[in-house]
Amino acid sequence: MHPNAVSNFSVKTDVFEGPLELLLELVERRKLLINDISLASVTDEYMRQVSLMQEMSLPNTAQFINLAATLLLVKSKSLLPVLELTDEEETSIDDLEERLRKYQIIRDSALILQSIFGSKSMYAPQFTPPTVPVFVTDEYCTIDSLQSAINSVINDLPQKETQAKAQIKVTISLEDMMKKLQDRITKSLHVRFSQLHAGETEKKVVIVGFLAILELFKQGNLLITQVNRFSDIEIELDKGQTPTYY
Amino acid sequence: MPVDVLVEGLLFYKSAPQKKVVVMKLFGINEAELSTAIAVLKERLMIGATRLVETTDEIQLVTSPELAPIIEAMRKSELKADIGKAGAETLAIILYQEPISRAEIDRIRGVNSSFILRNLLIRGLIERNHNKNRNGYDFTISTALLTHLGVTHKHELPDFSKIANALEQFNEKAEVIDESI
Amino acid sequence: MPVDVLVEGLLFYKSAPQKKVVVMKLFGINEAELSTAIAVLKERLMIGATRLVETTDEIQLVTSPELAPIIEAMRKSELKADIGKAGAETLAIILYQEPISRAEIDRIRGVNSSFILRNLLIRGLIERNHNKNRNGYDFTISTALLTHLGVTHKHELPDFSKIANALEQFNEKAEVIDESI
Repeated sequence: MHPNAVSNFSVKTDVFEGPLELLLELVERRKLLINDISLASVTDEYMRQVSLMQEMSLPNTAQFINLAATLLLVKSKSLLPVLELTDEEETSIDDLEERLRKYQIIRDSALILQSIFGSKSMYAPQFTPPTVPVFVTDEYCTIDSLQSAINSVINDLPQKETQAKAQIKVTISLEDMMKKLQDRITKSLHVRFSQLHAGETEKKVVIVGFLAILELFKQGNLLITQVNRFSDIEIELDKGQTPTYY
Repeated sequence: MPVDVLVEGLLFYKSAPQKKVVVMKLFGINEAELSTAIAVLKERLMIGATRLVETTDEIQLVTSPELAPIIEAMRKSELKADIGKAGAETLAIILYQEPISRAEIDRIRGVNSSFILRNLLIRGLIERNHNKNRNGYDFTISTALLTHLGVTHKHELPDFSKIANALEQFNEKAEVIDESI
Repeated sequence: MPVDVLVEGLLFYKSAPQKKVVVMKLFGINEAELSTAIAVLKERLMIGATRLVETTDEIQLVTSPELAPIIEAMRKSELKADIGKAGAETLAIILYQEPISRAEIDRIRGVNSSFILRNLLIRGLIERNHNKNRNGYDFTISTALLTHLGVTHKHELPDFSKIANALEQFNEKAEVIDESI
């Protein structure tokens, strides 16, 4: 349905007005139900879209990034079950699933509304101004009252600038968010990822790389000796803390 | 659909007298068919609040005579009530920006103004004129209200240029906003 | 005179949405009496050209959906603007969750809805009312929205109760969460 049904880096990201819309599209494209497993499996793709949006400085990116934080938690938890989440984080994950299900219902019912809107309208009678001349003034019909009325109109005009500023304030960059999460995981696992943010590394690469490490970890391939061969990523693992159930 | 329903719908929607010949042409019916429809409609309406009045050439839907006292009372109380804050704001926008379309007023106020404009029209505070250039209506302050306010030149209004500028700037911006929706 | 006839007369004369509270006060009737009158009137109008449209707060008399093609032919090729995806989503949220605040709408859609709400207000499809309890605004649907959807009450929309029930489950859960905070 969307022109960007085929996922690649040249997709038009502005098709998605909101993060829930994007996320739902990704889940449904894979014909998945909404749960932690499906959310984890579309995280990479979601992150790719958002990093593209950030590069293009598209509006609403802040909201997409906020949701990305939760999504990464879902993903991290699915890859690293030892990762302990705070109650707040658990709630935000449950919340995300629920919001997505709710949004799905709304989006589907919106399609119904859109299809019937205006198709068989009912009409109020046309207005015919009275023919008998009437002139009724009241307390508002003075220059003073009308002046204060127009001033209140002007005060109430929407201010585009202030809104834009407010949005910038809540914006955190993907990098900041990733960094925070990385610290969390490092602490939780007694694992240290270093040099992940090599100066020349592109954002996309960092994110993808980070998630790739998690994938490796999940698959049980993450051994120090192997990892050390990658010169740009150095990982130290406290052997005593290595999860044994992989 | 039965012709009497078609005729009722037309009269209700137009809320003004309609020429019988026009009605016949519109629905592709002859005089006899219209007469039958009118008779059926008159009969059907009897239990309700509206009546079909008929002259030689025209038909119209009106409220039943029994309702006349109530309607008259409503009309009076309607005029007794003040125009309210929303009415005053709409009136002020017209005063400073006339001639102005409903769409422009709506955009400035951020809400639909059609019922407020009707009320102002009914009270004779504003006038509505057809604008041929864009096939819509323009609203202006009525001569009576201008006289009442003692305004001879717009530029004499308090803060006229300041307010005109603020509204014009908003209009330019609004066009950008509208496109983004 | 039966209350349903009085109500019909008022709505016909006003030819605009009327607040239920105003109607009750005008005719000195209570909510139950008005509900009965509305039900009687709705039923009686079915064989004719008009319909009674009803929201939580307002009622209005309009033409039946079956007459749409005829009336649209009379309205000179008026542009029928689509509501768009964002507009439809916002309308759906308000329709199923009214009265609802902007913050709640934003949360469900995951984006800032202020521009789209303004647009819907300007088009008269929704209404904004001050909520004294939390000193903010609540959004509700207008009779105009129902007329565009061709239904006299939102319950007549396809799958209304199915959708409303599905959403209700989330709301119940949300309330439990709210209490725990």
